[in-house]
Amino acid sequence: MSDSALSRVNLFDSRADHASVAVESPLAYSLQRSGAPAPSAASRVVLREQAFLGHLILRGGAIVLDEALREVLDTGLPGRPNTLSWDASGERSIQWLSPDEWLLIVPGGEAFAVERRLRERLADASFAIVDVSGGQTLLTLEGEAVPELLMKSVVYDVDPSHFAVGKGVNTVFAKATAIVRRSGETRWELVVRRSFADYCYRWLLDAGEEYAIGVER
Amino acid sequence: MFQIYCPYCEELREEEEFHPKGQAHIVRPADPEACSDEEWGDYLFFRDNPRGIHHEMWVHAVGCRKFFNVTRHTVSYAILETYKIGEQPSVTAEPSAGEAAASTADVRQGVRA
Amino acid sequence: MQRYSGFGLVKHALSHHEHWERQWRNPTPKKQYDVIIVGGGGHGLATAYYLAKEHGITNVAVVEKGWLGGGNTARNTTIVRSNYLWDEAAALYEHSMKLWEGLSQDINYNVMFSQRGVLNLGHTLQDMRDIQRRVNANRLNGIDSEVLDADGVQQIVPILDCSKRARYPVMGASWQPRAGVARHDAVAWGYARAADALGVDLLQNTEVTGFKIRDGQVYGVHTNRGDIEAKTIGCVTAGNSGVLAKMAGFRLPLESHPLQALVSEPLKPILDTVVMSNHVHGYISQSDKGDLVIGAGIDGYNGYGQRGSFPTVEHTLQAIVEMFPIFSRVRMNRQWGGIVDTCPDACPILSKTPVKGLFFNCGWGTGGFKATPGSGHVFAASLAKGEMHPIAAPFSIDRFHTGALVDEHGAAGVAH
Amino acid sequence: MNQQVQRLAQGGRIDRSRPLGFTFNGQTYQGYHGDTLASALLANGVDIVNRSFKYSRPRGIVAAGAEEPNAVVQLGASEAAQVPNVRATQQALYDGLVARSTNGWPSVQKDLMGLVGKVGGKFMPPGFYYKTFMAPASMWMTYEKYIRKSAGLGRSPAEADPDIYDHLNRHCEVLVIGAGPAGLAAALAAARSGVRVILADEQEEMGGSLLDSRESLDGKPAAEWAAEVLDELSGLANVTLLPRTTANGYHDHNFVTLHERRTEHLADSAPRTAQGARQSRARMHRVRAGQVILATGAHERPLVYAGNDVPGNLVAGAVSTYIRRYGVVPGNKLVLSVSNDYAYRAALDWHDAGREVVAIVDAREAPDGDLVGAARERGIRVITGSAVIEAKGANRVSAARVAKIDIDGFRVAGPAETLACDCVASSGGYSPVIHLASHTGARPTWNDDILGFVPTLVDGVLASGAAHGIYALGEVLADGVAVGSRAAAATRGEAAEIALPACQAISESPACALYQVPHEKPTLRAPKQFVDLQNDVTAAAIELATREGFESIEHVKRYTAMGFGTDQGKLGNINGMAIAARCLERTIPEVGTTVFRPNYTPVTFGAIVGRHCGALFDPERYTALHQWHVENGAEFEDVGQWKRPWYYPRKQGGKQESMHEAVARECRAVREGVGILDASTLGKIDIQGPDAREFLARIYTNKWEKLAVGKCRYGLMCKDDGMVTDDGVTSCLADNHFVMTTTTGGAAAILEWLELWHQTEWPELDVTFTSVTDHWATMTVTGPKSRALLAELTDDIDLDRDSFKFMDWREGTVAGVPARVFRISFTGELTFEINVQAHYAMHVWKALFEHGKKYDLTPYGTETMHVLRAEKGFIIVGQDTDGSVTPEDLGMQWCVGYDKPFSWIGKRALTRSDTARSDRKQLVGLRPKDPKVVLEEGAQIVFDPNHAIPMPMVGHVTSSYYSPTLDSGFALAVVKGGQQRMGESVYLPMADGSVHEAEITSTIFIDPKGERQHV
Repeated sequence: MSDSALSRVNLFDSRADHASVAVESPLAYSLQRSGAPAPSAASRVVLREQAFLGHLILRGGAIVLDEALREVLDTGLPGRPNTLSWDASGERSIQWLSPDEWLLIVPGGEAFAVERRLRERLADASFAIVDVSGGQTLLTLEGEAVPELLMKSVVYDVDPSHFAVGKGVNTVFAKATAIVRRSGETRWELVVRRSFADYCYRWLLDAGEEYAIGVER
Repeated sequence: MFQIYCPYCEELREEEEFHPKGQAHIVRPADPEACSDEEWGDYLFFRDNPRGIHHEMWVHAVGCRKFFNVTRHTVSYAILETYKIGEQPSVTAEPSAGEAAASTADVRQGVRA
Repeated sequence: MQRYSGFGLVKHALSHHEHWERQWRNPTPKKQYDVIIVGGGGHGLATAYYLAKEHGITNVAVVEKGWLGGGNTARNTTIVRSNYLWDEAAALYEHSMKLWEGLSQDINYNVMFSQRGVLNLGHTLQDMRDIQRRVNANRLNGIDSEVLDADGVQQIVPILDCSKRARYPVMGASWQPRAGVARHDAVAWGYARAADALGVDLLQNTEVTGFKIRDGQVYGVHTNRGDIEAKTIGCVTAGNSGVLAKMAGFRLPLESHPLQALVSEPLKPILDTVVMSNHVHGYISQSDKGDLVIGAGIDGYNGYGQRGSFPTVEHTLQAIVEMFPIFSRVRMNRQWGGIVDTCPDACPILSKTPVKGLFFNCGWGTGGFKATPGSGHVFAASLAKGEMHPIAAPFSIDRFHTGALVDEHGAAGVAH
Repeated sequence: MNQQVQRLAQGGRIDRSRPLGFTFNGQTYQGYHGDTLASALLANGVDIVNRSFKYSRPRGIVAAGAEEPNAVVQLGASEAAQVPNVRATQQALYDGLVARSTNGWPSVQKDLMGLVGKVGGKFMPPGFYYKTFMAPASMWMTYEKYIRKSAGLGRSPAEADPDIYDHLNRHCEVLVIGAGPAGLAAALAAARSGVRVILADEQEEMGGSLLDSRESLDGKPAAEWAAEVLDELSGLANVTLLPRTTANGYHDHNFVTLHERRTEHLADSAPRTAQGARQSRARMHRVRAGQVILATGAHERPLVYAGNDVPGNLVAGAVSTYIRRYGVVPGNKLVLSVSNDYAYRAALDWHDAGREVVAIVDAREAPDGDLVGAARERGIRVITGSAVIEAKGANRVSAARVAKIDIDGFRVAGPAETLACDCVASSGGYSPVIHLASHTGARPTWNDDILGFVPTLVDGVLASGAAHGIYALGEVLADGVAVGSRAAAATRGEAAEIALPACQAISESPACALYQVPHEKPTLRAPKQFVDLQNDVTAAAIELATREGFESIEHVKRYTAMGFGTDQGKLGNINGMAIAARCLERTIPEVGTTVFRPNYTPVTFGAIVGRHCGALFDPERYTALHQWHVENGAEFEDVGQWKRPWYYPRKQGGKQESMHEAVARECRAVREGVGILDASTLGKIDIQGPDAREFLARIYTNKWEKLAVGKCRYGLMCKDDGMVTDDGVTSCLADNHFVMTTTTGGAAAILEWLELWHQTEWPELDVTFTSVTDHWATMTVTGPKSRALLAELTDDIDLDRDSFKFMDWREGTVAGVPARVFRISFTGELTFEINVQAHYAMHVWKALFEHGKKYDLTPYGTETMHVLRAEKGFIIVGQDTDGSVTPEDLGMQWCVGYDKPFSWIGKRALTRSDTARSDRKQLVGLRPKDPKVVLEEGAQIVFDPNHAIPMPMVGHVTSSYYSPTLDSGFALAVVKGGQQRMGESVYLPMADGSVHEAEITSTIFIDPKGERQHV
């Protein structure tokens, strides 16, 4: 059963061995071209790229996916639209993107194993899993000026009194798009597409200048 | 600039996240080959264009990527309701000539209808 | 009609301007006319004028629900050009251009048609291919048009940023020297005054509420001021065409959208030509009063509110400042919106309808103002003869069934 | 050397310990911190601040706020920092401010154009330009040049802006616009309820009319109450206070744009922060509010009388503001002409400042309110039933002519008395500031009790205080609290207690309706009575317009230009409507009002643009290999938002190759050796689900049911009108799994297109679509030596031609990286498209070049790609098609599944009568008779080159290049009935008069049997 289900899709581990292959994150060019101001005591925003994580798009019905995730990752789907759930370690997150679409982010190197286990568990259910790890990157923003920096950049209401920890939305970011998530009291995350990453990075540096934005490398 | 309630995200979102997609409930004829040129042209190009209550389709393009329908007043721009594809509006104006014809012929079926 | 001239002006000044006559009468509607024009905008008034002047049909009423020239005539950015791609469109707009060139004298009203030239910029290789295609077509159609490279553009508009710094550097442009701008209100008033002088009744504050149709033939309209009869009726009601069609029992292949425009505060002369860019999406000219007149885009939704969404204005000004960085500190005075009836192929409808005797002239989208004289001229001929004028014929409603569209989209993304 | 002759020794809210130097028209002056430029000019006794636009008449300051029509100046010390058309009444003074009048030559004092205005003014009635300059027709452009020269106010800077601007997207439950008594009370009530409140006010200091009020609250000056409230508000976390911030536009669904002038009170260019960071000169707050409270106050209307534009004529309230707020008395001897009690304040303030009030001229017969009593107590002469009918003076008011008037009969009812004075202040009542409410398109309604329009409000908008026609301070405060509480309750705020401050009620006698003051002479003959000072519109002009048949108020406005200025008629519009109403014998509500549009006051383009300019105007999308392209000297082409390498000119001996040379070299490399293209920008969509195949069959024109796993197929996509909209290769990864490629520019639109059909028409199909464009990097290795090169980098993919065939794909590793490799070809050569996760693209690309050295692996760009594909007759959607081309027009019937069971998207339209014509424009090849000629792309094609203009055109060139392989130019073109005209000649008449001849050929120029890609 599960063998035949697996055979009907092309299950392909596109991750290389990072020890033997030169790897470039989506911000590699930007860091070289635009530089990375070092964080200082004056920095009210600090940016860091969490490169090379595993990003999987899950499609399908909430109930079956929830069950499978609980089994495979020991954490279920977030219960409400535009929210996230994390596993106990906080290293794996699942974000609602649409009624039949979620973004699962796992530590680098885990994506393929997770995909395989989910596929095995889901077998003949109606679902899809797509690895998009190479196509996006996660940036964390920390500091007291993050909400104001985000107000310069996105149309969504990011006032901390409105945007609770655990919320995440896909929205317009300047003239690109980004997923905005709040993972802690003063910690926010952006998921940006690779091809727009340089634009988003330059935008953040420019808009963050007045907050003495620093970039941790 | 509009603020639109996305029936899938279940919250009000800014117009910049959406794209308007024209009149709602335009159904592709089930058997195109049976359509006359005139019927096909009507399906492709002819639209209600009311000054008042209008049902239109939008997509939450930068959001959940779902299509849905909006009942909006085309003069006041007030949004009277939004509803999922496959659902019918609860706020309606008098049916237009085109709508009346379509409903008597009972050709409306499928989720877009 | 009191003739206008510089000499007359002096004479009136000496008598404290106490003897100026009304520019048009305020007549009581008659029961019956030979022709009724529904819509007292530029196109409707021009139609009435040419009916009277060229076809001797003077028993004509123009029925206007508000004030003359109060629709898109009063709300556009006044650009006049004829460098359209397709033969059918080029013929129509060039016909119009020729009429523009003698219009002030013809109607004895200075419409300030200023042939300061129009540049359509190209920013990509495909833009330049499209420009070359259009200019070549224009030339073989007898329309003045040429391709300029970036240096040529810079010579004409020194303040335009033609450097490589730009996100989408200017690669060249099409240039139509005979194109330009005109004073929009004056066009409506001039045609109104000239039509009135020939006997046309201009009925303002008269709203059509329905059509009188018998056996598929129209014979009049219901209005808020009573019924008025005529066996030939031309509807020229941009922004309302769909509503009127519905009254007559049919639908049109068009949607009404908001189109926004804005002006800066008045400035000393700095830009003496019209600059349009499809790619970065903005167009600009400077009025005789000194305002920078800037066109914004169409909003994607249907709307009769004469206003659109603010991001459209933002994107337009981004484009303007991208092209003209020196305007960053100039200030925007006012914005407004018109209602444009857009057809799927970005071309108008000049057509008979399923109702005999009822003609529609609509769907000009964003390109209506420049066509005013030509549209009125060929529509008048069509109404007078009962058959569409050859220039108007390709723009019939039928094309949406046969597939014979005149697709100006490629050439006229922002067709102003 | 303090020359501040009109400055009082004490009083006002200025700081006399902080003097500020500034220059106006080259003269140096001094003012104080807290001044506006206008108050500082008045303090220095500067009467003439500008020349008028049409008649070049001298003009002075008439108002103290946003309604000022005259004091419009050019600001800026350097060229780049120029700001045109700054309203001096709204410009805070700073040290070193440089300003100039916008009109006046050679100077604003001695203006030569003024003579022209004086003599020629008579010949410039409204619309004079419509009636003249018509003969000879050829002269209009010359006339126009001179007309244009005399137009305009300030000038644009000639240099780029040194400053930056930004946006903040804000959300709040309650937005309060205006921080006067109503706004403060409303904000306080809303804020205490706990909801998010934004309070915005356009002035330097919040408090509005409380700042110059004569009244007390709780026994203290009203300004102190304001300070206390502001103190509380600024301490609340849920409140944002935005001073110097104008609500310039109300947009749908309570979206309000606020324009914050962040540094304009400091310098003409934004100073850096203490930390050395740039800060924005202005900021646009894009606010989405639950409830909007308009507490925008009212504008005082001046009276319209002869000579009312001579410097020294002011609105009454401005006189009070200058005295009480800035310690400046704008003259020595005042005549005050009023229709209401409230304006008496000006005389009281003037008198209390120790200057002479010559008389108060009141149009009412028997005014008896408290303020009237206060004036009489001070011994001020009050002349009733009268008005100032004319102000005398050239560059400054020297006298006022006062007479009894008959308002209903619109006539002067008695002899005029001339009162010597240097200032005439007037008040014809108050107009609620309804602009923002009008931005919705809702027409305001006339209220006879307050003689003004009150706003018509849409859902979610409330008005409070003077903006709604409530003027008495105690009532305003109570209204503010009530409205603020209501707004908070509507947004789920908790009810809060607000104790209103004690406020003394003032009795007022009713105002009378007076707009234009009659003159002894009829309006057309009287000295000019100005309605719109900025646009030089007179009462006579309005009368003349109505006489000429312009009866709609919109017509009057447009014919006279009334209200079209940068003040948008804040002072003049109601007066103008009243005059039109009088001329047309209608009432003001019958005449109606024109519609106010955004902006309330003008907004810097830069602020609207924000950060979306320069390097951030539009995103530049890069592939994972972008850095390599930059480092290797690529020229780039913009394709959508992508930057794609266009060609890679080589430098040899300091000389750089031309594009032609580079492209020829790149083409040869591919045809003879091996080239490589970064094709990562192609759209890639992962499609999964049991119905994926069925979906493809419906959306593509061709067949998909038999495409086997491991195989690829080219597909064409149409809209339902039968016109080609996209194309690309889709590969079968597994039974239920495909990956689709789209054109670079079409990627996002096609994904949405697929979702549209799936979500709205065929939800029963079990299939999902996910963009993987950014996940995969695509490297096209092409040319006869491509297999040899690739073989060096992979050991787990069998590259043998018989096992890995053309239109197959395989997976394995390339340079140690997991890869999918596709044998598809857009060049006609043996090709391997290597797809790897984008993180490893650079690694693989560099490895290819390392191993490619011996094959002279040559990177090529889009230009070479175009030449190579055109030689093979492969189309580019959007270049060879334009939305009016069917698959049949392209001669691609081989790619159309006529007998597919489902009537796929586009099929039905192909049989429409016009679409089925046999003489449609069809894609063909063209070979120029002269092989050296490269036809112009976009060249038009004719059959008969000798035909007169207009020439019948039968098609055009869509793609045209020089082929190094053919050593000849060649082209793709669409030609009417072209597929039946093989071998015939067509002609291309060019702009330079030359005519090219070309032969219609097949679209395939090289390797017609397609053998090379199969090797």
